[in-house]
Amino acid sequence: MHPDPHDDGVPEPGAAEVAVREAAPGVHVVAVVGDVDAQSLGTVRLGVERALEAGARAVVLDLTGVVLLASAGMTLLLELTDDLRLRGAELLLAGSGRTVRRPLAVTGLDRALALHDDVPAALAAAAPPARHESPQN
Amino acid sequence: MHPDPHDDGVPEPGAAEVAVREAAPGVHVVAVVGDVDAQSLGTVRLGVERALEAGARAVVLDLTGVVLLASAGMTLLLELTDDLRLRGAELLLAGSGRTVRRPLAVTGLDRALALHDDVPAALAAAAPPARHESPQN
Amino acid sequence: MARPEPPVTNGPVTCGSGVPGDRFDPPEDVEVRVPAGPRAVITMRTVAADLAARAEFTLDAVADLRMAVDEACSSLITLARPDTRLTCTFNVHEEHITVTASVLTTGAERLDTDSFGWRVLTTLASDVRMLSATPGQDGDPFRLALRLSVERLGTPLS
Amino acid sequence: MARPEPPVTNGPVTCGSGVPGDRFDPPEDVEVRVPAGPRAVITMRTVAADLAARAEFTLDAVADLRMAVDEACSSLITLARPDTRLTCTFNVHEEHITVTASVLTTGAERLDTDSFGWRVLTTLASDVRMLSATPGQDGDPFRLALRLSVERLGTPLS
Ligand SMILES: Nc1ncnc2c1ncn2[C@@H]1O[C@H](COP(=O)(O)OP(=O)(O)O)[C@@H](O)[C@H]1O
Ligand SMILES: Nc1ncnc2c1ncn2[C@@H]1O[C@H](COP(=O)(O)OP(=O)(O)O)[C@@H](O)[C@H]1O
Repeated sequence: MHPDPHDDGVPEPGAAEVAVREAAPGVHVVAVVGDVDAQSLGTVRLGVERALEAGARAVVLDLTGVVLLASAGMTLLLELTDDLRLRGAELLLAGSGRTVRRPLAVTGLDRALALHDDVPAALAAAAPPARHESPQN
Repeated sequence: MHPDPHDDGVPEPGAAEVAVREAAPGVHVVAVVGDVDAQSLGTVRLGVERALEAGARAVVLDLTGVVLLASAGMTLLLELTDDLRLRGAELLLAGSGRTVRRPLAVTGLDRALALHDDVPAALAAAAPPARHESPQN
Repeated sequence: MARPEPPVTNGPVTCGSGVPGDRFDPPEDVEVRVPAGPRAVITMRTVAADLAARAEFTLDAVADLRMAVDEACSSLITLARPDTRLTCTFNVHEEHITVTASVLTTGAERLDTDSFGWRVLTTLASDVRMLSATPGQDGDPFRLALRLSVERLGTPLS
Repeated sequence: MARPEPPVTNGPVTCGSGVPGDRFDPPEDVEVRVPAGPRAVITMRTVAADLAARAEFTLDAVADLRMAVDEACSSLITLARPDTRLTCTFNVHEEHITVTASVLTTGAERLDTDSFGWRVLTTLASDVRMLSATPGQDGDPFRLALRLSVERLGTPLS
């Protein structure tokens, strides 16, 4: 993995736990539990990277277990979306809780990111016939 | 109502909310939500008094909604149990949550008080054929 | 008894001035100090959210306050002198909660107000102010503070 | 990268050093000051319970600590001088949390150690100590403190 320019050297263990699983051929779910903030950027990135290394062309980032989505975390979501697009893959976000919807709504990022209500909805949106983001809201 | 010797004059509004309802003829349920501590003694007493004034001979004190049971609250439970017995009535406690079981277990008061798992169990124990406390634990 | 007594009926009767959440109408102020590290941020936002929830602010407001406190404290701790503390005071008012977070800095540091983080902070909170104190004659070091308020109903969406 | 990389498999892979609860192993200390009234007690026990939960103490321990802090703070505020603050420091250790609660008093007050409340406190917490400081030469008033510890696993039932 390339060194992460967003690790700002804060000497703190990861604030999030990430689990990666293959949901369908080429489609991986990366589930994040905890805070998506400056401390956990590396952990979340690592999870997505794992999925890509394992051959994912679509990655569903499951944010259902996110406790707090900080500005650094929102920046990460934008960057990952761009990153994956450049690499010929696709990032889909899943999560309907206030801890995720509220920061994206307040900052207006919900207009730039495709946030699906849950993992099944995101998986459906990632299926080959409909391989583009479905702007639901 | 007689003045409450246990109101220690702390100038704070009640820490608990109490609702009284008649569950069967002569059987009232007094539901307590909040903290049973020095501040809320008067409120809880008032609820039980209401039930007695309305003709209850058995009062189920529903502690399901109790957030914290402090020492002053445990003393109150003992005193109410004695009070009602002297007045020819019966006090039954209902509640299975840790916030109630734990303080009674730690102090050993669970051996002196009849704590039923829920209101139906307490009501069953209060029914005329079985009008005594059933020591379940 | 001074307390007005509710009427006796056969239906439900409630007593008490309210559930635990709504009994603390008057302003409350809480001061918290923790070593200025990442853990501090979690403690501070937890205290903030608890105070807002107990003051019956809306769920949006509680969420906004948690995030604003997180942003403010996260920024400040990056500038804190080693082995010093982050201090937050929380003032709970009828219609808003004001938080003042501060750290001791190694110099006349300021936070970058062009960052996305700053924009998020100023979107979430009203009346965000950066306050700094230079060393006094008694040798006090530099102190940098952020003051912000979140309204009872939360941030209106634009 | 310095971080050891977990193996890649097709099954679930987890990253990160843990869930939010377990990332704060080293001792943490938090100091909280609030006006010495009944509301203070709720703030203090909430902070205590949050720290214990984040340090992954057992549910019994969290409950015991909340109750012990409630008992200690409730007792102390009855002796506090008007318009002064209750101060608590919370020190989170590997196997226990130590709480020191104190108030300024109007004289050489002590808590009644024959009360049921005191017995509950000493049952819930280990190592309960009453500490008092008499006025110093600089005119500091009387201070009365309670120090107590609750173990990671909570109070064993007798
Ligand atoms: N208006 C915006 N909408 C969405 N994302 C933004 C916006 N402005 C900045 N960002 C994101 O924030 C990231 C960092 O921006 P920056 O202003 O340098 O903030 P910070 O210093 O807090 O990281 C950028 O990479 C960009 O992705
Ligand atoms: N060993 C005990 N078991 C149960 N209840 C007790 C015990 N000791 C005291 N109590 C209860 O506590 C009440 C108050 O006791 P006390 O020692 O004066 O404590 P406090 O000063 O905290 O009120 C008594 O009325 C009694 O009902």
